[in-house]
Amino acid sequence: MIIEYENVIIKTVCRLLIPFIQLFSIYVIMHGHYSPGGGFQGGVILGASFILLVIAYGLEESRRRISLKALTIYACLGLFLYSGIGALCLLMGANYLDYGRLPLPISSIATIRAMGILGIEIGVGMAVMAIMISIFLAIASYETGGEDG
Amino acid sequence: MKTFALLAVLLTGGLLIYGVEDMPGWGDPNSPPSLHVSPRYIEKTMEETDTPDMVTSVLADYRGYDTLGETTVIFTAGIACLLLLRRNRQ
Amino acid sequence: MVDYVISKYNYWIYIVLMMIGFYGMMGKRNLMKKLIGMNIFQTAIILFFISIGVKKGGTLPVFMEGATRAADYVNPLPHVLMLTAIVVLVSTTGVALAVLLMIYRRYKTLEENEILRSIR
Amino acid sequence: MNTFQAQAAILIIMIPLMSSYAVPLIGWRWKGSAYFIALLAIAASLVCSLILLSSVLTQGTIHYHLGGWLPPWGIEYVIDPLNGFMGVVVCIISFLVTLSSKKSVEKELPEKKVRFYTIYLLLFTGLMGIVVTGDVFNLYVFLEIAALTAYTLIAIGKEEAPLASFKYIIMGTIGACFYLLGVGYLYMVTGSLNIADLAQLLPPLYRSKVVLTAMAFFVIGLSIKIGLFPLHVWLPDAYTSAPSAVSAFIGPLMTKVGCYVMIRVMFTVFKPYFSIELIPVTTILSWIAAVAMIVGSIFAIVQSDLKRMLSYSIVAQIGYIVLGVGLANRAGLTGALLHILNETFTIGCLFSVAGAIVYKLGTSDIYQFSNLFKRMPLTMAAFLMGAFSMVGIPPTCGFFSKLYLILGSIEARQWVFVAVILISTLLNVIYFFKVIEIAYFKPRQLATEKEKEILKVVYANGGTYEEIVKEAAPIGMNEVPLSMLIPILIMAAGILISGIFYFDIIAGVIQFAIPSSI
Repeated sequence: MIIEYENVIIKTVCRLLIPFIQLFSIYVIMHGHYSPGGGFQGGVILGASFILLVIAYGLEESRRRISLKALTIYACLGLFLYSGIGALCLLMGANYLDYGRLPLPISSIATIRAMGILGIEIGVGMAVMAIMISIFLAIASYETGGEDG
Repeated sequence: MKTFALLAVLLTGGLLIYGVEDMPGWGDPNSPPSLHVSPRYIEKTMEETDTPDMVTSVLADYRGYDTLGETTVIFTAGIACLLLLRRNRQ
Repeated sequence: MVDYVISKYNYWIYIVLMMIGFYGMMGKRNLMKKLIGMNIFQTAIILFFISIGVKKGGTLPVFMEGATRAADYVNPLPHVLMLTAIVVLVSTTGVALAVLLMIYRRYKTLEENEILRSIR
Repeated sequence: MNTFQAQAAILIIMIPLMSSYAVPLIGWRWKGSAYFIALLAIAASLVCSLILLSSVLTQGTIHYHLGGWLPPWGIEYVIDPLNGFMGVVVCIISFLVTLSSKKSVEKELPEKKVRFYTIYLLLFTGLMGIVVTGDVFNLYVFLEIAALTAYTLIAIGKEEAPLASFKYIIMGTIGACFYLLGVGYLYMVTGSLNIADLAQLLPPLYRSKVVLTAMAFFVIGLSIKIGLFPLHVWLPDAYTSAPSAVSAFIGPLMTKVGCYVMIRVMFTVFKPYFSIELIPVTTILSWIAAVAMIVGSIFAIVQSDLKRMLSYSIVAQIGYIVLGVGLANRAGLTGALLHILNETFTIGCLFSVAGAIVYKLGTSDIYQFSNLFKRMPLTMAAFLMGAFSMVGIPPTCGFFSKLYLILGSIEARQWVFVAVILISTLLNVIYFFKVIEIAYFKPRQLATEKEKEILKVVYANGGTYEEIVKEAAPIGMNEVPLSMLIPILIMAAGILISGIFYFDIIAGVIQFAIPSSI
């Protein structure tokens, strides 16, 4: 059980750091084309920022702000984004995940592919973020006999 | 139990060491993995996917289906933890 | 002989790591230690894969102007495979931790022989 | 229609996969929908697999390039008759087991339906993904999906389930990691991950120590996954403590799909002459299998729990399949593939019957089964059919698969294996007869808690002995709900039908599924 620890320094530092961590995670997701990074790494960093929030403010407080059901839905939506892009390729008459045929107003097929990659990276990022938080919350709140909120 | 474990470990280790003899040395630029499939990923990544980071282009495009499987694995783990550890409100 | 050992040093490291992990999984009595052994075991495999992708003189696999030959970059494929394997490792660890929590709640211990004694 | 046929190879995975993402979304509002989504998705997959099998048989091997990339660079789905056959078998059994799972899931896991069916669909996806893929690493990914979901589904079972599941996690991870290590070794010497490409690149390297080590790791890893005899320790615990619906699903399918991977690795990735002549993998495997057949059956005899007995019987049946693979001649492999078909139906049927009995009696202890034939005649008829097939009594499929295995042993001049098959059959008779004897001949005892309750009431009201007997007797016929009974009966009928039409199955499908160079 993670309880709220009354310490101004921890809370203030977390409050200051978390926006930057989240900004960095979005940079990692979006910049995956040009540098090491991508959906997984960015998603994990984004998830870690929320986990930091939970550690600093305690489970009770964060339970009010983060709902497990919403997290599951985020994860499903992220995966739907990924598999939906693949299925869209199917509908356009190409093979599954063949991004080249995506209906985008770009002439170069290679660039369309890059856009397809960006789309699935965002989907992966969403899913990984949500799943990481929900694994953490499920394990951390087990002792208190966690109920679905 | 411990002797059995030690025996299994030593057997596995022996098998692994036996296999090392025919392996390419560390960093060998002429080893088969460097010559067979991967050159296309390196040389064509800009031309075919417009993505300078080859790891991303292989991960999300050339072998994008593996990544879908991998995301599914982590989704499985998430739902599994919720299934095992959460009890729904009665 | 020394040359032979040195030229393949990556394999020796991964073999030792793998044997440590394997022994942890098989020989340790504490379930948590088994899980840690499993992590070491899988990490050894990840290390092995990454080490076979290395090329001497190759740089990291991000395209740069002026370097277009395949020999200029390390092999990206093992990195991709190991990203997948890392995710699998994380997921397996997550599920195993969940299962361990259930075991702990039921038997109040993670020592294998104590659990077996309490079952009988 | 034509485009649909071309895309069937991916739809077979995509429909259950995307449905499994949809289950939590829709189940958020309508909890009851989870079961129907799962059922519909598996039914759609079944349709696709039938279309695939028919088009494979008429037009030859199907190649599907994911992402439009050509094989050694991208991932490829290859469907040949062996795949197509396995796909149809997996789909049919999954469909029937899912159909029958509704009531027992509602009873055993009332509050967890949505997440349960999400994981359940993912397990099905994993199994199908293993079957259709043509890429060794992609196979590993789906192997892990199937394994993770199986760990989870086993852990939600009764008392000792988490412990059994943890044991399975450790063993299963060793198996999967050995497989991954084998993939790595092959990748190191060839640079390829595609099965067809590997098959082309490997022959000049057959003398390489790396390839030999890779083969050893493949075989050991997959042996752990299928629960071959000395490595089976996780299997009985795991399958016994799982919820009934889960053991009926995992029991018949998980190990058989593992056997398929073994066949694929030994005869497609490596050329048969490597596995048979260069290193004696098949010979070693067939001897281990022979031991497994005997030991599994002996362990099954001493069990008093039906599910545990069936689990040990799976260990023995795996022995039959691996023996057929290890004989490595046409008759033996025909026997092995026929046995896979027969075994999925039989084990599926028997585990579903066990689930039905647990549903009604609340226990799977064999000694509480007295008079079961009177109380649940149709269920027990299905059980009898399964037992017949397991023993190998003529009209059932089990007879013919054993016949082919014996023919294969004779062809390989291995008389010991003929004797082993016969002895193991005798042992099968013993443990199934024990159940039938108790359920049919043993006079009824006050078995269930419910009956004891009734009796207590009667006794407390000062009832006589006759009244007590009269009150206890009424549970004359007390069948399980139709949604459970019908799939069980279909599976029982499937055992019989596949036995009667065994020759058509062999002539129509299985003979094409055997690698041509054997």
